[in-house]
Amino acid sequence: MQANLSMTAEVLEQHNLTQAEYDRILSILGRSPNLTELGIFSVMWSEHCSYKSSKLHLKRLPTRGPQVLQGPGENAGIIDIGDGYAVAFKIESHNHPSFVEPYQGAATGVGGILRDIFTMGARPIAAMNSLRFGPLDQPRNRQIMEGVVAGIAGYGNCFGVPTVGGEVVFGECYSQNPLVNAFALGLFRKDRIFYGKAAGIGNPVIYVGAKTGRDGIHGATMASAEFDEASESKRPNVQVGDPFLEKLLLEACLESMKTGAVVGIQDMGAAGLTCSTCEMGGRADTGIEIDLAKVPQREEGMTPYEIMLSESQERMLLVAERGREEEIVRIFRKWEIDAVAIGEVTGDGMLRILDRKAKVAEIPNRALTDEAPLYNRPVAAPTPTSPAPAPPGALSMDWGKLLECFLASPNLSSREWVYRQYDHMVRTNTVQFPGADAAVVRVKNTRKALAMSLDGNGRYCRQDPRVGAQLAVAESCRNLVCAGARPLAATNCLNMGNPEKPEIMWQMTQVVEGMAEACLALGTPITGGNVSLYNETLGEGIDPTPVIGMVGLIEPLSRLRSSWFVQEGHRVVLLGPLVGGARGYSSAVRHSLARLQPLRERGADVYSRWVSRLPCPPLDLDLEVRVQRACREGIESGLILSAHDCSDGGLAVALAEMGFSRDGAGTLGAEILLPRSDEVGEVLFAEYPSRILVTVAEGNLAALEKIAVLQGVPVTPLGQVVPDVLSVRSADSVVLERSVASLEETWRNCLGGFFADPL
Amino acid sequence: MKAKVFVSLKKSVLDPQGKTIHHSLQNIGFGKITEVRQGKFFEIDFDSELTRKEVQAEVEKIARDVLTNPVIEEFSYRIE
Amino acid sequence: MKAKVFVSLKKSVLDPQGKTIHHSLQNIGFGKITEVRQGKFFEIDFDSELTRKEVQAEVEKIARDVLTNPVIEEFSYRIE
Amino acid sequence: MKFGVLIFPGSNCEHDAYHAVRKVLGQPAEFIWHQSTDLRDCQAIIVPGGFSYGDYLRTGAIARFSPVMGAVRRFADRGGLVLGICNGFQILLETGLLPGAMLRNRGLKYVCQQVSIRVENVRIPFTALAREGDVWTIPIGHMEGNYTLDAESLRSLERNRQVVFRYCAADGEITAGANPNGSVANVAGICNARGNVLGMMPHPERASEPLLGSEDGVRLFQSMIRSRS
Ligand SMILES: Nc1ncnc2c1ncn2[C@@H]1O[C@H](COP(=O)(O)OP(=O)(O)O)[C@@H](O)[C@H]1O
Ligand SMILES: [Mg+2]
Repeated sequence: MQANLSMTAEVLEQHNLTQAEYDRILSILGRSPNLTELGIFSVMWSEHCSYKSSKLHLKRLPTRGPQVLQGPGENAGIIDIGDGYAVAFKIESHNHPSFVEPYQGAATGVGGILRDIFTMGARPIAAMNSLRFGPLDQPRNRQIMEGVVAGIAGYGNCFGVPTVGGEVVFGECYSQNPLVNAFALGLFRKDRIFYGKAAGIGNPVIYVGAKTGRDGIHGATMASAEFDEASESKRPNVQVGDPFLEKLLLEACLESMKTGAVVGIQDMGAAGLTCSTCEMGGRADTGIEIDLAKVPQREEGMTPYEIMLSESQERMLLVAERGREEEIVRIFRKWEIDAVAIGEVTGDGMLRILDRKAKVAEIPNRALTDEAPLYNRPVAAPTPTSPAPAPPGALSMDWGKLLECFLASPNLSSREWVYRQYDHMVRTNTVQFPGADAAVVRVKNTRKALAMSLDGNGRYCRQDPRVGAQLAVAESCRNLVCAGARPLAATNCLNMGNPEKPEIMWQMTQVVEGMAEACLALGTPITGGNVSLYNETLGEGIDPTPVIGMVGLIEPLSRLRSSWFVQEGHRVVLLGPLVGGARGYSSAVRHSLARLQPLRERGADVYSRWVSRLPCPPLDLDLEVRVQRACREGIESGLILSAHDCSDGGLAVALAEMGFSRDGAGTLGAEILLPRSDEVGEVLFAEYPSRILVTVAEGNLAALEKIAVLQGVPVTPLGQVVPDVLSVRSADSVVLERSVASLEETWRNCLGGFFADPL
Repeated sequence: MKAKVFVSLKKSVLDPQGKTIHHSLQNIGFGKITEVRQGKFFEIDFDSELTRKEVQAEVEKIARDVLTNPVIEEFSYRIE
Repeated sequence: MKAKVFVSLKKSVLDPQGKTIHHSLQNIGFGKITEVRQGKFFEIDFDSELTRKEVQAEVEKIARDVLTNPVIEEFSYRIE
Repeated sequence: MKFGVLIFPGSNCEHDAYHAVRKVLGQPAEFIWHQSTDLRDCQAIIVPGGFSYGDYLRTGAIARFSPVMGAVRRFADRGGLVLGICNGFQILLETGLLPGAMLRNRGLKYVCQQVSIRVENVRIPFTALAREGDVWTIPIGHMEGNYTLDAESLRSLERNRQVVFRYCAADGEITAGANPNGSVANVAGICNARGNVLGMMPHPERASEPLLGSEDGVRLFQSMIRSRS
């Protein structure tokens, strides 16, 4: 082996390793490592790969249930959807790369999550993404957003997966730290699942896919360090995606899995060859020996260090049954993809790397995976902020004007500018297009459809990370329920700041606790996820932003509901409280509404400014569960004809949205009578959770009320669907009246206005 | 005055487009090619009042700030 | 040997990309530009055994038959 | 009627087209690999959407050299029905089976949405069951659908009634606002002079079941079937 170098503090720092971690390496190896080995340790022990700061906390998440076939620990979680079918799904962050190079960063993020899905044998049938950017009045933020959206589109559209939904949120704290979380879901037969295990001593290890280049060396450690000005110089690390090659890789992998010759398979994501070899060995309790000379290489003169750490995209590692390599190689050749046996599975538990037969690294697999360092980092709660001031008296404002302003906010407006760039229809399964509460794809040849939704709310998590996380889970579930689905399970991405700061660790413990509580209450175990820490630039961190991806089942498909008014004359009913929760929230809402006068300085984002000052609303998980149950029952019994979750912007925004046109159908309005006159502002605009707007035929109102009462859920008939105009009366006066078409225009043109097409 | 700006991926960056085109060219019978890289090319016409020097300053700025992404691309130009 | 092939849209064809870039350049203060057109640019490396003449024949063929769509595009090239 | 659906390595709408003709319309159908020159007695060929060979150079540029397209050209010359959808249309243009070329969309971005198209010619096998002026709701999804052709050729195209579909407003009016990509004369689909080769950017297979939001695409497939029975 190559001479051991003396480890200066500088070398360790370049590798993001502490002295204590280095000492541990010495004791594991019983000698000092060479540079290649140090590099291997450094990526596997990075935050990104080892979860060293978060793992202890993640253990508290509920992960089991009869529907769960695979929980956390594999490339993706898997749930049973009945009739022999299963789905694999997961979410991944690509935040840092998307800041450095928006188009390629986002594109390779999509590529990575798709590989996580098809490496398990599932064909990806839907993708979504959760995006956060700084405010669009800054050109740099527009540039990042434009690149990210184009990158997601460029990759997903070519690959042939429909991008069916997601979320886009704007906030100051994301200016230097945009968040790009990509979700994918794949479908397969339950008895055809593949795992990332290197089982069977003597079995060949086969490298398939793109050639290895010097891309993204140290990407994993980069994603685990705060950004500073010097990051500029790390830029050559950027990876470039090749969606066409990924498509070929998908087809070749699925075809080779059909032969029965594939024993185990794993994508090469962060930390590429290093991660896939030691994880596959670690899971099967075997060793792996590979010869780097056999690895297909794009560039000349690559060192073992570079080959092992390269993050070139569109590659997989596969373990085949001994003697059947040829079958597999033939299939990859048909798709014009490299497939080369580079080593074999051994019985000694070691990761052994050779270079033309000379040993260049030798490390126990488990030291890199299960036995990586774990930290219980110090936690400190922040000092509580002062309580809200006493509420002012009755408010009188131009509520119609306020609604207009809200709908013109980038945080509430139509996302069409974004999803129009995504092919959301390919595979002809998309039965609920983007824009609804949940995305829905049907499962051909069955009576089933899958509903899915991504939700997060950094601004509430900043106020109260525990309740904020609960709210995100609750909203995600509620979105599925509105579509007629039964929520089954969730994945999550924890986007946070620097875990070495005790208050950030406190946020993490709170977020995990809140998520665990909500998932337990709602019966949706967590089957996997991703943690992205160090989302800080120059010491400026993001709001803690857990993103929940929820998947549910609609069966039979006739239960599918949309979130738009169906027909004039239908009754509009609110399930859940009209106003509710603790006093503090309600008075804070009123107080901040009072401060909104005068309404609109030209172009100001009134909604975002308003909401950033609001505290996190309280959530009664028990009530939430009952509201969702009532809605499901109402749909299952055929009473509820459409349902829409009241979330950002409150009741007024939800009512307006239900009337907007879609796919050529015209607008509809509603005539609403508020039963309480003293709290118009809170009723219309506060973001109380646990509320769903539904419509029923006139004659079915009583039956719906009965269901709600039996569930112990407040139910309020608000009015009925009418043509053209949204009007709200309270006592005897009209408090809001607007043409839906004009509200819609404001709402629809907001985002596009920032990216005006010059032609 | 006219400027031609050539933008190409840095040598260290993977060029999937060039690679795929190379592969396709080989498949349809052009076997003597060892590498293909694809870039972009811009022709920019300037107001005739500008001096060569002014055009040059302008072009460099445009190429650096607008036409390339310095993270993965580099440029060269020619003024005619 | 290396060939550089430049493919651009025929003058008679409207260039949506060039137009947009022109427009954005004007918006951000580059007012002295009268036109922008965007094209593609390929660097092709050939086997060192080929003579210049052979390379030239090969390049012309590739450029004409593959790299351009004669309905809308034209090309020029340089061998280095 | 037996349909053949081509598969290029980067095709991604081949299963959708297959599903539409096989499952929705109940016709026999077969996939045909790009390396094959045997069209297996198919009576109609669908060149599906996707990114044939990556399309990094130009959409459809490489597909034109594939063995299967040689066979398709001979098939078309003999009067066989060929339907190119989206990338398939782009391939037919590059192959020379249809005139004109595609530029990047006027807005420079990929566009995926439902559009309205007006049926302009019902005297060809692909639209025989429609009436002239019918408005169909049908999705598009492309980056390069900005059809272009020189003025002289466009005049001859119009004269021969080769413009089969145009983008229109919901009421059938041909307006600039209804044009999603900048296509000349709002062209959404054209056929060859003989009327047996059709290329269109909208996806009829994505409009073939009520669940998907429209069934208008079915009329196109039914017209094809009827024409040969
Ligand atoms: N926030 C989380 N909640 C639950 N499971 C998680 C979370 N973050 C990561 N995991 C699980 O840890 C494992 C390792 O994740 P990761 O390193 O992101 O996988 P990959 O190698 O595919 O990138 C996965 O099984 C993942 O589901
Ligand atoms: Mg993985």
